[in-house]
Amino acid sequence: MVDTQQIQIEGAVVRFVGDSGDGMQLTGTQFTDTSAIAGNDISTFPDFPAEIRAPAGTPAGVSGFQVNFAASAVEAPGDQPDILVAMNPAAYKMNIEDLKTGGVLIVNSDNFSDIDLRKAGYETNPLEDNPMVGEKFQLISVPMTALVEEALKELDMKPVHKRRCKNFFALGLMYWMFDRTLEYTEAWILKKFGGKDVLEQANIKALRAGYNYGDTAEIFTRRYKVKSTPMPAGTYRQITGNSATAYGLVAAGVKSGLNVVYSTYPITPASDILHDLSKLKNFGVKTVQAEDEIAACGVALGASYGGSLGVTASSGPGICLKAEFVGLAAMTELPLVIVDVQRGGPSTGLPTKTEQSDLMLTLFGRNGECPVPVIAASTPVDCFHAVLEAARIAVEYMTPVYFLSDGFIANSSDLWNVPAFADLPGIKQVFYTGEDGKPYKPYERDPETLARKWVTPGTPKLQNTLTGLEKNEKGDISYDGKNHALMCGLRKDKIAAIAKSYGPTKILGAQSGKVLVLAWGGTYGHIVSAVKELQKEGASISYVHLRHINPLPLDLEEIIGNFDTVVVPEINLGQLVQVIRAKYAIDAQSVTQIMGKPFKVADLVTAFRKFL
Amino acid sequence: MVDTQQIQIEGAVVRFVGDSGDGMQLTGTQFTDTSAIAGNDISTFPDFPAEIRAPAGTPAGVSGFQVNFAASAVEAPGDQPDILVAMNPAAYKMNIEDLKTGGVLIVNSDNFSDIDLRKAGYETNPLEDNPMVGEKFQLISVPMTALVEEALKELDMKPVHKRRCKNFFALGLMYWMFDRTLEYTEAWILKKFGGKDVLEQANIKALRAGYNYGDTAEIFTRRYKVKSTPMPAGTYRQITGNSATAYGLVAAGVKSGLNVVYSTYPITPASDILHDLSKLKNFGVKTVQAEDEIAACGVALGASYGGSLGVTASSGPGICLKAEFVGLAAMTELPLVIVDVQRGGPSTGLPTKTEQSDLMLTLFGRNGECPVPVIAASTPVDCFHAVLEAARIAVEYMTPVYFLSDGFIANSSDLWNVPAFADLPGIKQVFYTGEDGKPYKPYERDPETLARKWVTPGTPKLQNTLTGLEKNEKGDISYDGKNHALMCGLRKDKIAAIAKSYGPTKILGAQSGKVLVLAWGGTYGHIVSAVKELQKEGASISYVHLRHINPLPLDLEEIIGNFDTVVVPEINLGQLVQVIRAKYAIDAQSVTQIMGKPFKVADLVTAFRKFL
Amino acid sequence: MNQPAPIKYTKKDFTSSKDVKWCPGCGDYAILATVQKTMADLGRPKEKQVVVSGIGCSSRFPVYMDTHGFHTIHGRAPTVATGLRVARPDLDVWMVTGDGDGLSIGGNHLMHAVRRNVEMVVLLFNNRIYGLTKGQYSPTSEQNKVTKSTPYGSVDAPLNPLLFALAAGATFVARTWDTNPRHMDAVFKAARQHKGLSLVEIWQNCVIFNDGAFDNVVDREVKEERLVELEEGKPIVFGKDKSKCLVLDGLDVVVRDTALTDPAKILVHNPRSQSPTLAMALAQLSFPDAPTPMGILRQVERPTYDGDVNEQAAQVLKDRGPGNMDKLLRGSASWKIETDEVFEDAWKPFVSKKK
Amino acid sequence: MNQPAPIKYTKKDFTSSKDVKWCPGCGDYAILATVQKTMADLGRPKEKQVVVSGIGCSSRFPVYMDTHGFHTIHGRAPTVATGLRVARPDLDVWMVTGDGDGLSIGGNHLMHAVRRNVEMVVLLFNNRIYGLTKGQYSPTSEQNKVTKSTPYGSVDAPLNPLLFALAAGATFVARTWDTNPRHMDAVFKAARQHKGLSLVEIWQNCVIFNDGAFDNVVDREVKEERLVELEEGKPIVFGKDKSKCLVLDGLDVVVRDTALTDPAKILVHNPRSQSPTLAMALAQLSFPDAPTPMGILRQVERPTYDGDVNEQAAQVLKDRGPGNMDKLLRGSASWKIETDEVFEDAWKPFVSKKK
Ligand SMILES: Cc1ncc(C[n+]2csc(CCOP(=O)(O)OP(=O)(O)O)c2C)c(N)n1
Ligand SMILES: Cc1ncc(C[n+]2csc(CCOP(=O)(O)OP(=O)(O)O)c2C)c(N)n1
Ligand code: SF4
Ligand code: SF4
Ligand SMILES: [Mg+2]
Ligand SMILES: [Mg+2]
Repeated sequence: MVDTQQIQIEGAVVRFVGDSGDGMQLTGTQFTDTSAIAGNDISTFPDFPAEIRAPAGTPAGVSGFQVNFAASAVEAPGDQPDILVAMNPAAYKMNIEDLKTGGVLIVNSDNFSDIDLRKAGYETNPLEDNPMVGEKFQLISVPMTALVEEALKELDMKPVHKRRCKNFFALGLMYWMFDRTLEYTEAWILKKFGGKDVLEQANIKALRAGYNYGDTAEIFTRRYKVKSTPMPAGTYRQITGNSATAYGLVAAGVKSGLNVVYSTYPITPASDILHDLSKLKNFGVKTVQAEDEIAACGVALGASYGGSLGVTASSGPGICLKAEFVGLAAMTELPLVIVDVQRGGPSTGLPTKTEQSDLMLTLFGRNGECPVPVIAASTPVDCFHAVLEAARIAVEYMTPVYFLSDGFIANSSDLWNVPAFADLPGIKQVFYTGEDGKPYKPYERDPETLARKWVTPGTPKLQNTLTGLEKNEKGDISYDGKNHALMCGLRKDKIAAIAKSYGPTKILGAQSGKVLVLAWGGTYGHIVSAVKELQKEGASISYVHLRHINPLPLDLEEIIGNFDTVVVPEINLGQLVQVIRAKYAIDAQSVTQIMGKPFKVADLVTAFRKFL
Repeated sequence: MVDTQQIQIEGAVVRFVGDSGDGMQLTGTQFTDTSAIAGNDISTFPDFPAEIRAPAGTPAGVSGFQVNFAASAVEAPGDQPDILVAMNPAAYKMNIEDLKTGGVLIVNSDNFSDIDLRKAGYETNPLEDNPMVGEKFQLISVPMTALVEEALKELDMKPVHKRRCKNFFALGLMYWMFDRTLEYTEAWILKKFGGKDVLEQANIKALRAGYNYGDTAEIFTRRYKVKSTPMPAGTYRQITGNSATAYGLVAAGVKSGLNVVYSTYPITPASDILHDLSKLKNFGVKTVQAEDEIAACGVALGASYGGSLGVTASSGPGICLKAEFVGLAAMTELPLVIVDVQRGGPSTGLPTKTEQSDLMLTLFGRNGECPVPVIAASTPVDCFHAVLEAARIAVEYMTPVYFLSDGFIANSSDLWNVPAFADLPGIKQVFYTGEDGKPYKPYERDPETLARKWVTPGTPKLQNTLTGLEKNEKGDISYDGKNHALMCGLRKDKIAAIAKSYGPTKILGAQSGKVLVLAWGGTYGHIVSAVKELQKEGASISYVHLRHINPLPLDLEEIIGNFDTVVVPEINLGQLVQVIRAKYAIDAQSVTQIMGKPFKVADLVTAFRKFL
Repeated sequence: MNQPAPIKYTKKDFTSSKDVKWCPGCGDYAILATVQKTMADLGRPKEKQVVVSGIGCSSRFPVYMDTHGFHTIHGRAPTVATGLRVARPDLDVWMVTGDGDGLSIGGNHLMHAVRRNVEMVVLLFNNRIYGLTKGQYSPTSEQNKVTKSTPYGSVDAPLNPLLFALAAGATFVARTWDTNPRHMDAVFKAARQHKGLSLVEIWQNCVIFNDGAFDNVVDREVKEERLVELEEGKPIVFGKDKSKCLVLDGLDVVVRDTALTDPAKILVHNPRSQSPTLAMALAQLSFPDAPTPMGILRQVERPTYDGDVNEQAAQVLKDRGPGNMDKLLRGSASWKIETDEVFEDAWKPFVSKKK
Repeated sequence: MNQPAPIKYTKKDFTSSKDVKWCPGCGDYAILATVQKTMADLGRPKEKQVVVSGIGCSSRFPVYMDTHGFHTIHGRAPTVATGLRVARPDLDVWMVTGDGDGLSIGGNHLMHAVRRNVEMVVLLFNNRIYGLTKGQYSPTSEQNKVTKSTPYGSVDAPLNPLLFALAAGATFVARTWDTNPRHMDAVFKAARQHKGLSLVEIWQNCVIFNDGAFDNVVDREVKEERLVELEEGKPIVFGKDKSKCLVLDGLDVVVRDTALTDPAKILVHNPRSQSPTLAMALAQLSFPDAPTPMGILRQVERPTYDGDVNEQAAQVLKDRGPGNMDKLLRGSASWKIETDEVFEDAWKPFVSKKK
């Protein structure tokens, strides 16, 4: 009998990989939920192909889900898995290089037949005669298909359907390995099938079979225990960035007292926000699936004109199409939130991969002098708060606002200590109806915010026509040069004035020193991990993560002045760095990677070290 | 009898202003042609309302044409007119402030009736009891309508048609004033009407009546003579920027041996390029008026795919719409020229006014990392050469290229010493047909230019499918991260490599010193005048005018390093200045004006002086 | 829904203070005057009238109306109007567009608005030319037209706006012309009272760039013979003394001598038939083969998109009750932690993930 | 133009080396195989076959063909195809699009390509769903459809792609379905041989997001009664033993018992009639009221845009002779200066205005 050691560890990174049809996303999500409920902090990274179902068994069809869970704060899904669960040779091929030295590889050995190998492009079985096995990693081969068939032999199901349960077997095995209960997943299965399907039993049986296999098979030399994380009291859940964005928009509607009209055209990776919101019609949300992105933006703007909070969303190619309408929104000074869930570009690019390469597009991609605020979310949970902030600015300053998310945080999840709704910041909103009896001037401005008044159609006596042509304070079309200069200046000043409403910029680390890392968007988790690692080493490095990219915080200039070097890491070829260089005329340094995935913490550490 | 003095002057600025229906554009053009043929250098500035025909007699309907002509080099149409010819009170009202102190105002006094005054918003006649008359300017009132009616009394025409000839009367009067012959305009009238219309006689009679009125009316105390300009031998003509752009494109087609497919959707101020090109089908040019700007770009790209030189054009709002297609062109590395004749923005903005505010849009207005060359023309004539350069880069580097013009240079004209076609630079173009017998890789690159090979459909054996998805060198779709990084880098390097093909940057003035003025686009004429003025005073100021904005010239960094301050004047709120600051991390200074019109030379002189 | 009693207005109540800037003689003036009269007669609250337009000479329309208005961007007015109706089903939306704005750049949006039957009146000013950009041919220009952009004649075949709308499932389709205020007014009123999208093509003369484009049909001298005013339930007859009529020949609508035709065979106009085939056949008629039909070609009922969107939202609200934000945020898979411990190293720039 | 003798090809000659990445069981496979066969049979030079597509599952099509191809951007394939035909009338252009790509975002471009009659074969893969974006409803989805984006059912009425094309002036309109390679092949061949734009709607099953969408008509069990294959010049009969037929009732096409119907009254299919009304009436037929017509609804001749553009260019060239660049640059109003003096202060950064 093999002795199974139980080892106490701080945390681990597990990656499930298999064919698109193998249910890896589901498996990963269940494993994550259970870990979170067991009291770990978590961060996940799903990664799937652009095709709906690429040919089964081929490298193009590999789908993966990685989770990092630990007894201390987890900021990123982890660079390299400690444990890799590979359901077929193609999945093995595409992921084995990432496995940490000394890690564990678990494979479904039943899927390594000649035909499977050939689909993955192997002539021979890479698990056999592989010097890495044992040296670089430990291999555990499990004939999962056969074991599942055996476990389900009593059930009246087609063999092909039985075999589909093998992901639950793998999940059960991992639960055993990390000493988890099956409770949560079993409850989930029961809820999903409601006793109506033989699949309910099959999945539960497969799950238990996997767990029991771990207990009895005597091939596992180690078992792990991750302590529960010390956490502040509260209600916890997991949430993806896209769901957080959806909920943030719902919250913005309720906080501002406005209906939300969410109008969009499907596109990866933004569509899930629509899917979420379309269910929430009892929260004052209306959703419109328009004929294209231009229409989607027009519908949202029409709704804002009517006194709702118009929101539109897309990803790169679709964001291009909205530019002209965003210009009209800026010119007519109506609130509008434009969500850009960034993906790999240019053009159609890498639709399911992440990138931060639409920053310049959102800052500058319109004709004329047309400044528009740009807000970026930093983590899945932050999508909620950042989009609420975007809506606040849109409504309080009467302006379109870009909200930037990205494919990574959109699909990843982290743990959320759910705030009480009442504790969230409010959004001030007033419709003007002429109550002060003064002659109405559509472009008269609030002296503080420089926002114009919001008058909706239906308001008696205040009839006026909005137009994208230049006009004067009274709303009359004007081709006068001086008026144009005045209006361009006022529109610019209004956007600049938004910065006065921010709180002070937070700095992680010392207030001055050698290196300031300045970043934005979904790279937060990886960067914060890297910076902390260097800080632990005693390096003179501090970190500012920007939520507001336009306008930049007023105190940023001073902060920057306190450091020798500003380093700007981004998943692109250097965009924010250009903005910083242009704004402060400093020689800010760029650190970039553009591979359709998040940074690796280790790479960042190496990159930052060069400036220290 | 009044003594008429003939005064020899260096040059003059004349502005004709009247109602949109008064034919001021025609009058100005004729006057310009005659001045040019008489041997003067010229520069013009037409300025007309956005409405087709705003209500007659109102300020909104005023149309103007200004010409600067002189015995020495003329670079800009002049800040202020020496002579203002105003056909009605509205025209007077909108222009009188511009008249130079000591200038001459000539009005059609028959158009200053009560009703005319009221249309212009006057209660009383501003010419009467006006202290400025005599003090600030000299007023010459001419009852033009009555005089024209009298001159045409023998002709069998409706009175309303007779009155329409009054612009020719005004023109004749100005010919007298500047001692010009009527020859050119008479020939033009004869050619235009070909003897077929009573209008031919009427216009000639009105023209002569105006001339003779000057001779006999005894109210003119001065007459001017502008010497002819010493000019190099050659064939001369006047040309507007839009026509020069059209001809430059035709030239590009012939030089490269490609058909030009010009596909566009009408928009002010770009439409005239289409109007010109649609006549030139015997030059291998095909024109397509598409259903919108997206389609226009798609048609052009489809034509480029087929082996033609695809060209599309628009102005701001329409340029926004092309972004997604430009991304596809960049990704598939096909040649394409996108002409942007900039106008006042944002949104619909000021459609008939000039502005330089699309620079950031063309540099950055696409999703993903998608660098595209940007070329800007500096003068009407330069449109010809610059668009030819844009086409060269598009074809030789297999890339979309933005060509920037603006409303000012598009409609203005200058004098052109027409080059011999054979002397113009060539465009190298080769289609690859597999002649070297090597295995074909669609994204294999020329080691020098990094351009891929151009294979057109119809080429046997080299079948391949282009796509906007990321792909590898072989053209296969690839979601591999390393490949993506490689391809993004190669596309970036290819664009950067274009700078190696430029000649050295020219500097007006010393190679080093206090101030370097760095500018781009249609501001050239005004800036060069201002810089020369300061240089004459002995100021340490030099000037570089950029044709290539992306990539910037390689020697620019060194040049900039030789000056204390870089000053960037633009008709926007500061765009190139941001690019320069970001690129060189220097505190470049911005000088801007955004009033829908060109700079005034005097304002520039004042602005530059602050940095000296 | 019951309309409240009409309010007493005059045309002037709908006239804005802005100077009208169309060319003298432009057909747009008569349309403007008629719409102002129509609105006054209908007596619906003026603050609830909203005119949404794109870009073009015609699209300047809302600027001249003393109603709420939105002069948007080229071709996109149907989208803004749709958003407005989704947000505000209490407003009367009028959309103004041109043959370029509505059928060239904006064709797709118009088609989808028609398909969705979004409640609004669409006034399509068809002058068969691009006016504002100074005279290029449009999608309704006749083939071989010489314009600024087609010096050798255009080569595209024109689009039939009514057939286009009918194929997209239009519930109200009509045609009228700028020199007949009485006819325009009647059509506009019927269009406004229709529940759904009412598409009205208005033949509009551009005096500057396409003068007399419709004279061969609407000119006083010829119109009796060349156009026919459709009236519901009436036999379709026209010409001097109604001497001509329309009859069916298979699926073709053809012209016959009234005197020589069995009265029972004369086509009776029925805009309310469920099938759009008759309307489609009529929409294809034109000079010189047949008279141009004017009036309402089709008028049927079908649910509206804006109505259904709002009804569905109301239904969900009724079924599930008003949403509870705290419940939503917690979701279906949350758990509580009671002890209160804090990470040492918890640092977030904006909000704390864990307080 | 005479086509040269066909070249001998097999299906394999049109099969690219790329792995096909559609879901197992997707209807796209059968369409791909058929198009490859059709091209092989037609024997036109393979390097002259160009497949242009937009974005969608269907639009991956050109990647799998061993022809030239351009997988462009969403909805815009008709524009690229038009440009290609204008530039290269020697190429055979095939355009592949989906119900979302072609009728949602791309509806306007498709309409204008149809109106212009640009010579190409348009294969519209209609699966009544957005496949690639994982299952949202499309403009051809039936009303009340529950999808990812419409959990309470969609509210828009679907568009009829054939009616849409006919109203835009289509010269060739047909429908076929993915499980009948023989029918597809015949329709594709006719489409390719037509001079002008041939629009072919293909009912295509999306096994993942809309499985069985067309089963109520095309399923082996029911299709005899629920679809009718149109044949030129033949009476339109269907059902078991051809027991049912279509007849005209006024302008409506209705179903009758063949046995009880005067054979002379049975509608004879004529896709070549000048008027599109019959085709429009047929295009409106659908289950459950009538059988769904399959095959060629309309096939008529009309000049093509690309043909005319090129012909006009050729004509101008013939009339005016090849353009002379020097003459063009000099223009009609130039003058010569013979003396050669130079400004002292002439400075231009790029080219000298005066040498
Ligand atoms: C995006 C965009 N493209 C082009 C234009 C230029 N443009 C303005 S109006 C117009 C066409 C006008 O034609 P139509 O809609 O028929 O209106 P009309 O002026 O004839 O009433 C065009 C092309 C624009 N303003 N915006
Ligand atoms: C500009 C743009 N908008 C949206 C998308 C996302 N998108 C890709 S395919 C598609 C719809 C696909 O539906 P359909 O055309 O019916 O093709 P199918 O996948 O069903 O074959 C969408 C919305 C995109 N790629 N580009
Ligand atoms: S150009 Fe034509 S349509 Fe426009 S205002 Fe003038 S007459 Fe009317
Ligand atoms: S999602 Fe549907 S349409 Fe797309 S490949 Fe799969 S089955 Fe075919
Ligand atoms: Mg028009
Ligand atoms: Mg589809």
